[in-house]
Amino acid sequence: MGILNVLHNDRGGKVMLVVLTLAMILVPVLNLLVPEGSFLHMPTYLVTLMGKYLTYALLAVAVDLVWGYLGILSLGHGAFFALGGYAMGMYLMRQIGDRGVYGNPELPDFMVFLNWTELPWFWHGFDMFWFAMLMVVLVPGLLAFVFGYLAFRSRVTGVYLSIITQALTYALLLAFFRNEMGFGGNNGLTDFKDILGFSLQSDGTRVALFVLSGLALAGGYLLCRYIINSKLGRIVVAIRDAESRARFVGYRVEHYKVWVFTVSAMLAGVAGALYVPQVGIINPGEFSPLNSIEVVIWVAIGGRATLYGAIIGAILVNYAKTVFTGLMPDSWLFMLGALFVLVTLYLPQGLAGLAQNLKSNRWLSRRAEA
Amino acid sequence: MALNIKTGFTVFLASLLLIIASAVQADQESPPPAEPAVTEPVETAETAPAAALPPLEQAAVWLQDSAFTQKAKAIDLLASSGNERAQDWLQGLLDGKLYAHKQDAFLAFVKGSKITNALTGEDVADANKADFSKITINNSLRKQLRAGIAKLSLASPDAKVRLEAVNTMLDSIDPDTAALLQQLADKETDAEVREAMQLGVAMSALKNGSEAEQLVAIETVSGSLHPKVRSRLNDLTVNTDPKVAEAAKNALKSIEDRIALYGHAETLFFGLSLGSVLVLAAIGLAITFGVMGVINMAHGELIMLGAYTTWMIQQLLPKYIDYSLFIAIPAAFIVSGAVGILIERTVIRHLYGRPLETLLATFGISLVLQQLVRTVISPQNVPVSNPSWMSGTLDINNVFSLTLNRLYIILFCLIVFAALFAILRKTNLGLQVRAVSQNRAMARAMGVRSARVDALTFGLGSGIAGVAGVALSQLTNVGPNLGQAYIIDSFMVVVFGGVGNLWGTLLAGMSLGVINKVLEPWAGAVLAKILVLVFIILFIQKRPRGLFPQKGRAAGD
Amino acid sequence: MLKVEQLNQYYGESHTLWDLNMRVPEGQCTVLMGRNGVGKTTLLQCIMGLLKARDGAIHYQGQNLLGVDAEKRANLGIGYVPQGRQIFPLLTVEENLLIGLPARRDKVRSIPPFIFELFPVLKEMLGRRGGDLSGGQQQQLAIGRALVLDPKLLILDEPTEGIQPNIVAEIGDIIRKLNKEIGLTVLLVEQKLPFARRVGDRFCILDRGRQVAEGEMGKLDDGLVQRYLTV
Amino acid sequence: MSEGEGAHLRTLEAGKPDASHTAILYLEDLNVSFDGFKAINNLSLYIDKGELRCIIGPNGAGKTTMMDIITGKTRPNSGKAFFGQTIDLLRMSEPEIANAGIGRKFQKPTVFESHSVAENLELAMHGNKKVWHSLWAKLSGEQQDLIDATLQTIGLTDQYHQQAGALSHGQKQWLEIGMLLVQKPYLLLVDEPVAGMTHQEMDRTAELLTSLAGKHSVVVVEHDMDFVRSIARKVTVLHQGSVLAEGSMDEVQNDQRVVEVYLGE
Amino acid sequence: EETKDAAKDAAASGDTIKVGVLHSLSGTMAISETTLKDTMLMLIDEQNKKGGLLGKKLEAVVVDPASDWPLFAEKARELLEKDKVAATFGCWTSVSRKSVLPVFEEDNGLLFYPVQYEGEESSKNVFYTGAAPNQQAIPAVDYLMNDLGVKRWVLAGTDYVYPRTTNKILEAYLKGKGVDEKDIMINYTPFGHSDWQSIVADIKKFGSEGKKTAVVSTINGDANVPFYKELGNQGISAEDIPVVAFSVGEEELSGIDTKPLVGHLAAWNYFMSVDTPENKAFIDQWHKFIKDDKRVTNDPMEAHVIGFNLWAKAVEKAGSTDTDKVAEAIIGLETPNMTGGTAKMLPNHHITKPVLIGEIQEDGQFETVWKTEKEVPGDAWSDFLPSSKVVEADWTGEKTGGTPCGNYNTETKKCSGQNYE
Ligand SMILES: Nc1ncnc2c1ncn2[C@@H]1O[C@H](COP(=O)(O)OP(=O)(O)OP(=O)(O)O)[C@@H](O)[C@H]1O
Ligand SMILES: Nc1ncnc2c1ncn2[C@@H]1O[C@H](COP(=O)(O)OP(=O)(O)OP(=O)(O)O)[C@@H](O)[C@H]1O
Ligand SMILES: [Mg+2]
Ligand SMILES: [Mg+2]
Repeated sequence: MGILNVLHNDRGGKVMLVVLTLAMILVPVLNLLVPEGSFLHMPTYLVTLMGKYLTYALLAVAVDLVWGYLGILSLGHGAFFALGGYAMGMYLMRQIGDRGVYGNPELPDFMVFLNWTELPWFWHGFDMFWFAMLMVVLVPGLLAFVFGYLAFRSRVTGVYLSIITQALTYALLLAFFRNEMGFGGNNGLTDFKDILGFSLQSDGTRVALFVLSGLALAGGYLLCRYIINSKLGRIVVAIRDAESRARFVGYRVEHYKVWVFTVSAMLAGVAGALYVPQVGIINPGEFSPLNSIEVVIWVAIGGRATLYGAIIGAILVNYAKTVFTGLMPDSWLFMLGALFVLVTLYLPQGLAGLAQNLKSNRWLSRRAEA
Repeated sequence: MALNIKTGFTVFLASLLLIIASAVQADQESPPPAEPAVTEPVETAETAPAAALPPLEQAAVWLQDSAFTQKAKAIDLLASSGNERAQDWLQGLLDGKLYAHKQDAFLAFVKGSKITNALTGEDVADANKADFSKITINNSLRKQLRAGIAKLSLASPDAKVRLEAVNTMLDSIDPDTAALLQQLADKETDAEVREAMQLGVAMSALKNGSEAEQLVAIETVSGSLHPKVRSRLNDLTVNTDPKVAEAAKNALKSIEDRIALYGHAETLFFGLSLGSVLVLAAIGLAITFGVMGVINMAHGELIMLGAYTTWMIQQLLPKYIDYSLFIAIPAAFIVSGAVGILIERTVIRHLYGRPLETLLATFGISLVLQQLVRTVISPQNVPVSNPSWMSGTLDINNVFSLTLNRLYIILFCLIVFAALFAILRKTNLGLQVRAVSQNRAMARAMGVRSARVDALTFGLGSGIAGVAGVALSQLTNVGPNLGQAYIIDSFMVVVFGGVGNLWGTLLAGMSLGVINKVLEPWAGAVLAKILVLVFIILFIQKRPRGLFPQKGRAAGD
Repeated sequence: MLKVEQLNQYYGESHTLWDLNMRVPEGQCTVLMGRNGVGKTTLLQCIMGLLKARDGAIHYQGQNLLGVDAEKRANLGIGYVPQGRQIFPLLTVEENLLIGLPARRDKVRSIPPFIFELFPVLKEMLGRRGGDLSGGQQQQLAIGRALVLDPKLLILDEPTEGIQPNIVAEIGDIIRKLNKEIGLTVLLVEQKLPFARRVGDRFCILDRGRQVAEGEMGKLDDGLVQRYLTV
Repeated sequence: MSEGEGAHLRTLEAGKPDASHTAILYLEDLNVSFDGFKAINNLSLYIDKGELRCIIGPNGAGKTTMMDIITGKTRPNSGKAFFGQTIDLLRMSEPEIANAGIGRKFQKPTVFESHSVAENLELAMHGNKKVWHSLWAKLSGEQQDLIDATLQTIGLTDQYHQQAGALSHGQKQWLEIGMLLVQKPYLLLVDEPVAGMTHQEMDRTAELLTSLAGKHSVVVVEHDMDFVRSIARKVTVLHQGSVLAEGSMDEVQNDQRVVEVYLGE
Repeated sequence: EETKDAAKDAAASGDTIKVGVLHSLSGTMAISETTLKDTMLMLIDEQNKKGGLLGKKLEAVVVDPASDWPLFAEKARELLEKDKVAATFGCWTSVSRKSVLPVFEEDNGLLFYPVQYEGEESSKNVFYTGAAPNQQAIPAVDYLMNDLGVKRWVLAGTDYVYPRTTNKILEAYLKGKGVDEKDIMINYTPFGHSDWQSIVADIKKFGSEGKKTAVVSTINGDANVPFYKELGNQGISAEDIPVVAFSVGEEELSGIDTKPLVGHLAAWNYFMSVDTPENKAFIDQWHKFIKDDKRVTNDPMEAHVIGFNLWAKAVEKAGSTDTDKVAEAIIGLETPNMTGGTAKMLPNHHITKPVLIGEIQEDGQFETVWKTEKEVPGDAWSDFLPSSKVVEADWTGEKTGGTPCGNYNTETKKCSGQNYE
């Protein structure tokens, strides 16, 4: 198992991957094979919910890569996620074909009733799956590359960088809200029917999407872990801690930053692409700066610069949200807000730090006994 | 008694005037349908006998009718009655102060708890407001009322009122009124009023005069920026004698050029006022974030608390709306400042040296504060009134006027800025907080009581946020989402200006405001906003540390 | 004046100072010595309250400092010149000097002119940001800043590092002068023997977090030097 | 100290900085001013190949600023700075200059605080510093040996795995010297290497630096006269941004102006 | 499909009938939606006092989708699949409805949507109890044109689908009435736009050219307050340039200082000020339930009342809470509305509504100045858009060639895009 070598020394990662693998095996079984009325049956809505969490987790891993290791607090990663999502959404939209409400084979419904006569140029090609998938990584990647190239070359750092990433996603938010942009405005893209010919409503497709999300997360995790463990990872951390010193030993800091930033944006794009078919809608709201801030918070809650912490954080916070919005619809924000405050105060390393502390304490006490 | 004699006389006068008035109105072209006296001129004759009732009494009857057509008649009657009380009635009607007694059917002015009989002017003893119901009016009646009042006030001794009156009736002047105006103008002592009157005469000439008269009139009006002049001229450019049309076009052109010029001034003003809102919202953050380094996501909610304090003050002192802001400003400062200190002492204190974590905790706090307001007060917006001295405009001329509330806000922004600047420059606090934020350990070793400095400074920044909330409550919604709407912009402004530099914040806010307003007319509001953001992104490439960067060896890294 | 007793300090899990004792008599200059990394700076930071000691005591004028806030210690008349200068980089030279004034007990609220006499370069550069100064200028500023407090006990951590020779000599003279003339007590960390010998009355040697020798400067012989100060 | 520390360092290859006219560093008529303050004032200085040059001068004379110019941190207002005959330093970025073979130790020790001591050396080590390469790079046996040997030299073998951020001041100084060594530069700029070191450590440093000279050019800035004396061949004295005196240690020491502004009686 | 419905029936045959309430209680939309949640709780409470439905008590399942559109879909799925609710009342914005729509169709649930919207939709599983454009926008414009003599038009809206569509429809309608292109000004602003200075100045200029001008506002939510304040500040009164709004109701007004707004107009299907016994009873009930006499009622609340009553009637009629049975039973049912008429569920899943135009009063209430004589039937597919002119919705199948269909093309005779074929 060559690729798993990168998990050497990464217990959190190992545990996480084992759990993930188990889930990818158990969930399909429990959902598809266990009969409905059974106690063990897993309802499809849970499968989809978990699939959604996994895409969030992948996004969080992408953010942790740049924030935890490169020291760039990106307040705009939601933009890359959303762009990946839109690329997928456009594919799904084209798959509707003439099954839209107006029965127009060429144009999506929202274009029909706003009197568009032909498909805008940037929609072409999205009827092909491979092309759309390419765009899922290329569009966020390219944006990140251009944006990063400009910013890192000009040595924009710290809060200045954070704020312009926020400006970026905010600008995209406003742009996508505009109906003239041709992405469906505020309503975004919805009413998807099928993907690669499989109905999005069938349990099988949903389970498959869940498994795919799990695989993407595992893959993304291993990729990031590999990067971190390589010399490049050490350089990146060096840049985080002492950027100008890294320059004086001969590293082209901006190249490293652009590279990692772009990789991270692409991962976010993939996450977005998997997210859209599972939630069934993509709308400019995903570009909202507050969304991006929330992702940062997942990472912080889970534990910055641990990668697996990001996954824990993303799943935990979103699970809490799911539960609390149902259980205590009037006061769940108090719970969430308090959670954020308490974690910051009492778990400076996040939940991953808590796990590590417990472990080392146990280890210490065992040694003391010996 | 005296009252009766007086009423008798008025009855006579009123019937006379009524006949004249209806005759005049019958002449008017294309009468608006809502004015029944005109659509059915015959009715006037029928109602004339009814006018045997004194006009005020008659009007009172009609006004209490639920049909708006009847009310319209009453207004006409009042407007042409010449009764000195009629104007009060019209004004009262317009202001919604005129009530009818539910049983006894007499009219009264209700001003607060004071109720006076409209007819006699005497106080109504032991009256209860609940016994009265307001006389409702609608838009067309309001228009009619204003015209009526204008006519009545042409003879007012106050030049301002006369001017107002002329301006109000400017586009509804018929030849007879024009003649009257001409007469009045000849006697008029106030130059401005005279000019307005002559303009009115000319306007009438433009419409009804011969070609020659029209040409002269065009000359007269070509200096005026009054919008009605433009529309009248516009009418003249088509379907008239080519010479007249040509002259009208030229006059229009020169007017339009001047308007364009004022347009730029207006854009600048709009930009500055938007800028001061941005600055106000951001300036507290310039302290908590810029100087102390706390990424304070709850800043917006501190603004929100300030706005709610304003509301609260107005709820507590409903009679003193005009003074409420003067109480609200210190109150908001104290409320938000206290909450800020509380946040600092309980949470942020533990996070110094971990600036990014402050983002996480304060975000949590902002969620809690929002929901707290939803739970304790209400999820809906709450109404905050504008004091009367803040509404209205400062008219430079007919096309260029500065809205007073914006003017005050610009002024207020500058005052807040200056005060803050002075505090940070002239007191030890400013120096100490900068020392603490640069090297906490060393500052403590130098005897700086860092805990106190932190609490005070955070309190100051938060308090200023509260004060900004007072200002915002005058412009926009006061609701649980208020803070969210401003937090992103605030960070943008602080960073664009250069973190830690108050001047930068001021200049950044103002310039973003102006750029936005310059772009808006040709790009539209949405695109303008996008362009401003793109501009910020590009600008930061040029100046990676904002408008006023921290310079020097140590600023790097 | 200052007495450290059985002091223990930890960085996380690692025990840095071990049962440490040290005496700084009033009106004298005590030189603290030891190789790199033995804990000199750590000890000074404990005295200043910038690090928490786990147990032991630090008596200053009869008062145990351990319970006292760091910011109060300046008030008690302890001035500190840290290793690595630690000036406030974005404050001007003047502001760096002004910071300590409110902590003075004699209510003097302006920078005493003798500081500019000692370090004329500071006067020249009053308006410059501290961080822009050259290394040596910063060191001078750091010493000046501590003197503004009008301290009774002055703690200096390698104060001559990076300072030009003639000023080093001058600093030595100043320390002696303050020491002798106004009875200022000095605790000095210094690596350079000649300088230490010139200004110190007493010495105290640390090794791996423990105090290993203490006494009059005259008693600092080659044996001790060989054992504890060379590699 | 083991003999020939410099053995680890590259010797000059043809095609690299062209020092055929003996000088490897040319600084001509440099001027730098900060907000009107002239920190460097018409400074001209030449360093020969293989030379060990000491630079002294009062605080604020512009020594560090000069190094900032050479390494690309500060851009001069005017003047020329060439590395060898052909390499124009003023047109290059910091990493380009570093990769061309100029290494620097900072006045205030700066190391990568969250990396271990050994990793600090690995990161500083000469070699391909491209992104893609570093993604696949593995530490070769040779490189490992170099790290071990260097740790030995700087006396931090025991701290192999320790986080650099937790080192004491003096230890950081040593680590920075180590980082400079593994970088194998042609020209070493060393700003106050012995600050905070004991006398004996100073001697070690002196030995190290002299052993490097010959194959490499070394520029040392230091205020400790004992140290300067022990290594100095040629000394340059800077004052107010330009050269005040230049010559052997004896000449300089006896120069009245130098005594006045710098050495004192 | 079948199993899911079976499961739902099983749940309904338990002790209670669950009713989902899907309104944002936090985030930007909480301002409007919280009230609707309370309304639903009140209605369910009331129904339970009357003995519930089919002999069972109703149980409200309240969740908070937090103004987050994907969360709406998630919560809808939770309501349908986990809680197995018999019907759901919820959503405010179009995008939230669009987000949950596929979920309701997939799980075959029932959604009652109470807010006026842009039309162009008719789902088997959704019942639209708010106004379609022909029940709000067009009558309002008619009123302005005929009664106020308006000749120039400013169509100002927030840049999203509802205003876009409404304005498209209005533009076509106005042009059809002979209004010149240059007498129509269209302006879009972002959500939450708060600085209206330039736009109001533009409107002022546009309106000063001599012809009577009015603003038709589809400005959404929070942006209204600063808009009206700016109108007041720049001295534009309702007599000069009246503004008729479709999104400003009593609830919004209760958060505004109404003085500068007096005389401006709004078009709705219900006003709190309407004087009918039904309305009085409703207001009293509301005040009692919410324990606050100052709270207002508004149009979407009425829509929920109507929707709930229709649903309750349909359940009784069908004798079951089964989605298909209820959906079939509800068509054609009638219930009194609050303005003295009746609301009838049409085959296109919209209802009949009267259109009222009111002037804003100083107390934050509306004075009705105009009213349609009869109820107007809601039209799902606008007749003023070329693409939807030919589309027809009829869930009885009468007008759609026999098969029930929400978007039947009368030209191609095809029913396209159904997720539940
Ligand atoms: N923040 C820290 N965390 C962990 N260990 C530390 C920390 N700071 C210093 N140490 C360790 O504590 C020991 C003592 O450090 P200290 O700085 O007190 O030494 P020093 O005697 O002042 O040395 P120098 O002469 O080099 O300044 C060193 O071994 C150092 O590695
Ligand atoms: N960014 C800057 N802004 C203003 N002045 C500066 C700046 N950088 C350096 N200086 C000034 O330039 C002069 C030269 O500084 P430099 O650090 O080069 O001195 P140096 O010779 O290295 O001194 P030292 O021996 O004390 O380290 C000093 O007077 C310093 O204050
Ligand atoms: Mg030390
Ligand atoms: Mg220097």
